[in-house]
Amino acid sequence: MNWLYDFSILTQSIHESLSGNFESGTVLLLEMILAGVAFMILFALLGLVLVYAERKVSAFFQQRLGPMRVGFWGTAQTLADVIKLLMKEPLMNKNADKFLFNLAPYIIMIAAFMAMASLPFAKGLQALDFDIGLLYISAVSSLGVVGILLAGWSSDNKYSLIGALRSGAQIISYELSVGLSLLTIVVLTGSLQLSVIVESQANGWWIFRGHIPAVIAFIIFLIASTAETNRGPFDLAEAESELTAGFHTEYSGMKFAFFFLAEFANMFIVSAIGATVFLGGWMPFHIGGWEGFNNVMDYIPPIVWFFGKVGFMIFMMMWFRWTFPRLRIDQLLTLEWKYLLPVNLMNILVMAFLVLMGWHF
Amino acid sequence: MNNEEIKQFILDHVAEAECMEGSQFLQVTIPAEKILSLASELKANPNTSFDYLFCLTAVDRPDHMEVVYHLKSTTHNHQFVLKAKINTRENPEIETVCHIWRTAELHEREAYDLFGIKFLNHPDLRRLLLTDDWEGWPMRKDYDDPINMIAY
Amino acid sequence: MGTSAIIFYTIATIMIVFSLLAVTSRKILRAAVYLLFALGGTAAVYFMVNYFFLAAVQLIVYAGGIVVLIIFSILLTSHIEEKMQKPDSWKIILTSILGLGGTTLCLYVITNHLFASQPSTGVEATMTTIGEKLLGYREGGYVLPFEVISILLLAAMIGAIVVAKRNKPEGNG
Amino acid sequence: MEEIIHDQELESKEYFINMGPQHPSTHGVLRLVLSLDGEIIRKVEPHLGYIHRSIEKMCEHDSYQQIVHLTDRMDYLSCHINNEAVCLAVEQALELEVPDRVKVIRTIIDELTRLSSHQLWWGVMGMDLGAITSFLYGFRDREMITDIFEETCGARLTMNYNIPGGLFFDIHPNFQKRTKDFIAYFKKKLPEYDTLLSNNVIFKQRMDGIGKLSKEDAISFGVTGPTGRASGFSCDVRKHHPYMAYDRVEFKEILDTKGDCFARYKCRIAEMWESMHIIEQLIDNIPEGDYKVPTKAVIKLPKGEWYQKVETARGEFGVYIISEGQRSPYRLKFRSPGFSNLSALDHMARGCKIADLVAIMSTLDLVIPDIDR
Repeated sequence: MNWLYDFSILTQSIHESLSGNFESGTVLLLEMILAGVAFMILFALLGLVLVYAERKVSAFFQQRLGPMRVGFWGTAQTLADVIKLLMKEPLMNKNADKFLFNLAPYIIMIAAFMAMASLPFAKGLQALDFDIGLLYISAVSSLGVVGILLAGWSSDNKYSLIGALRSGAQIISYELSVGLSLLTIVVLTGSLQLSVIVESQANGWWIFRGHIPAVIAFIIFLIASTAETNRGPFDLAEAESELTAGFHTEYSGMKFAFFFLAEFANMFIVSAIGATVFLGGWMPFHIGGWEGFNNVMDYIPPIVWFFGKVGFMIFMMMWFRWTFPRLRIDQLLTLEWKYLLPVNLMNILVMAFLVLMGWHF
Repeated sequence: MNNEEIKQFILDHVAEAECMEGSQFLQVTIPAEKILSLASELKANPNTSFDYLFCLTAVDRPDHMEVVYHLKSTTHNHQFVLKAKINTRENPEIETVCHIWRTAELHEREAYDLFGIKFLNHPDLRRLLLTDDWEGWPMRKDYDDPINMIAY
Repeated sequence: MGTSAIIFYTIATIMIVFSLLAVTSRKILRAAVYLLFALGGTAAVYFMVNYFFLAAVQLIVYAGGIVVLIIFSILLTSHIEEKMQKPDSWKIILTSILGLGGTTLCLYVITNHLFASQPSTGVEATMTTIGEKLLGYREGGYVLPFEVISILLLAAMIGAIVVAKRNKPEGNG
Repeated sequence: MEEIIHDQELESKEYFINMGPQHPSTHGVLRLVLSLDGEIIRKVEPHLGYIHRSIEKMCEHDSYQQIVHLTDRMDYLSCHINNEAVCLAVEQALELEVPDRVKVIRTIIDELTRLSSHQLWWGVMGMDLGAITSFLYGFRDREMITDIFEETCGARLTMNYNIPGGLFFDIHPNFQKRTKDFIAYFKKKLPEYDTLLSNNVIFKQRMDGIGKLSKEDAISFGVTGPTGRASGFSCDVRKHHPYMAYDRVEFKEILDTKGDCFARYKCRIAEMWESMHIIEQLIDNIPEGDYKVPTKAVIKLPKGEWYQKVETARGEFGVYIISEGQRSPYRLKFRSPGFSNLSALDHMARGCKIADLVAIMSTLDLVIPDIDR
């Protein structure tokens, strides 16, 4: 069971057994395929689990039970829905731009897929460990908006178009805040490499060690990343009471499911980034001096820690969604440009000052 | 003002008004041509100031068409019923009051839609409830639609 | 041919095809999307040669920034049924001659240049070195051009705001 | 450069959007044609009649007892109050004095109806603004009232409990107890509504100063009910022309002067407290006696005309009956509150954004069958 605590043992043994049988180029290709399949499985599992979780969470917020009929406590409900969506007729407007209409969901999916590649899930379990990991993730996640814009425009529906324009303005604005709040922690770590960021938190998570600026950055990150994933209360791009369903009004069947899936995948990705940067990634929770307590914490495998933290972040985002009313577009932009961004810039300065003086823990 | 005073006020302006003490309200019937001048006077005069038109409807009488205005003053708290009598039943026309009481705009469109009363100078007189290509004025007593109407 | 060569040629083909499509497509939004793929291909090549920073910047600036801006402006101005006019034939001929000329020139230079494998300079393009170069004010630092560019961008932004504010609608807009 | 811009007609144009007939926030089949400049609304034009059922024409062939049953298909959320309007008009024409017991029961059920309507409005309003959870909270509490109705009136939505001359049957023995239970329960739950929406920063920003309607405009447009009262138009029929037991209970007419969405919202919340207050005063004092006075099987009203107004959850509902002495009215007009309230929508929404229009519509609390009739 050692591999559960250090996945490099597992990955190394796979690499060695492959290297023994094939030449290096083929090994690379096979490993890429292996990683791709693994991510696809993760993607599908995330869809299944998160859709179910969202339904249950919303149900409990609303004092009801949620899906209960299909499977034990409704656990197979998502699966049933997938089958339903698969059997639905794919519809399209007469004037829709067919090529772009079909392309848009894939662009969103691919963007989510690419971002997932560099997430550190556990010790030694990371497909791509760039030294610019954070930059890479924010670069890739900025591609998703193209899919939304295309979907809105190519549907030939005015509601979709308004939704697409809204979401374009929203995502471009809030990307700044996400980036800056992450930078605040990068000032502390001195590296953009995700594995290094995680390792640097072995003695304590940055949200605890970074004083108040880190907490402010975390709150800003939570708000901005919720906005970036187009989730309530920032779901103006969908805004079902105003724009029926916004940019994906015209989508049905599996293409609609792709949008749906990408939303959950994006939620997972931003939560994972947040967990990695602020909450120590797969690092267990330690309290200085409490040896026994720390040993118990170490006994919990890193991957459980990681998914636990991500789950916590996702739960927070669901909590937002099922509690708050939606903002209006001008309020949304005001929030970003007049409040979050100036606060964020100041916060970075304060943090830089803290680091220069060596006042952080 | 009590009913008597309202009656007097209207008779001062429209000599040919017929007044009748109904079971509830004072009912005043005037010729359709007089409606605009009387209505603006009723609204503008500080003694009457009928600023609240709470109901506007039309009635199809055997020989004439009637537009009924239920008026109330929110300051003086008096109310009465004003009826404008349009003698040309087949092709009724009357001045609009929707610049005096803005609620009249939709109510007049409804009356036009169902009774075919043309409200002159109405900003947007179109069918409201029925489709644009509907033939006839269904709330008139002589309207007949053998296909859609259920005979009793 | 090794695996990396296969990957490179695949990416190269994708880039060439989408570049051609981007200039020949008559639907303006499609052209923008083809451009996105071409730029994405460039980023992929950078990734292949381990220029991660450059690749990420390529994605952020070009794919995430410029293409999104282009698409955004198309969304605001054109309608879904619009097609661009077919250019005059002399324009097509002229541009293809120019394009082919450029390609031959590039190919000529590339094939005739002797790419001597240079010894490693010992400087690895890590984040730290890039950052220190970019913000360094001593010898070999680029802080001056960096700041000049930022002032240029600021000027452009103010200009954009001025242009946008020209017709301020009355009321609570 | 200028020429190019003019050649290509890059200047912004107004464009049109069909909101409805099928749209999540029109609450029915209302169709609004919006002229938009970007997201800003330049004009709202309602297109009605998608569920027009010509109820007024049908009434000209129906007996008065039958007409009562048509009215709760109009504003189905204040069905009991609509029924009552017709019954009151008929009773007034026949000069029928209903027993005290009927008066009190009718008043209690009126207020329960108003409560349930406002609860539904509150839930739907939250949903329109994107807070879906409030929808289920509103329905959870409304369920208790519909249960009371089901037990006493036999139906949950279109109750038909009123008949000319009284009530269909006496109240269920559990009625008093369950109503009291409900009041006790809802007094605890209503503050929850404030916690969830009223005190929320986003919600306040979405509502404050949006869709303003001045008092003069409210009167001119005939905007009544909580919507009109939020603009300062004192139009509560229960106060001005008391019917049934309203003259013997003590309650406040909720008035506000701001006339924006938040004022309308607060008015309705305050009305819920008042409704509970009214019920509390009456529920223990239901007098003994008959639950109806006998009427003839075929009611023929004398020649004449009657106008009866009542206060529904949406505003002033009027029944205008012209009788020629027949078994059915010569002409019957329903003055529905939603119809007049809708006429002010264009005035209120101009210059707002689409999201504001949704907020305005939900604070107007439109019920489409009430408008189309």
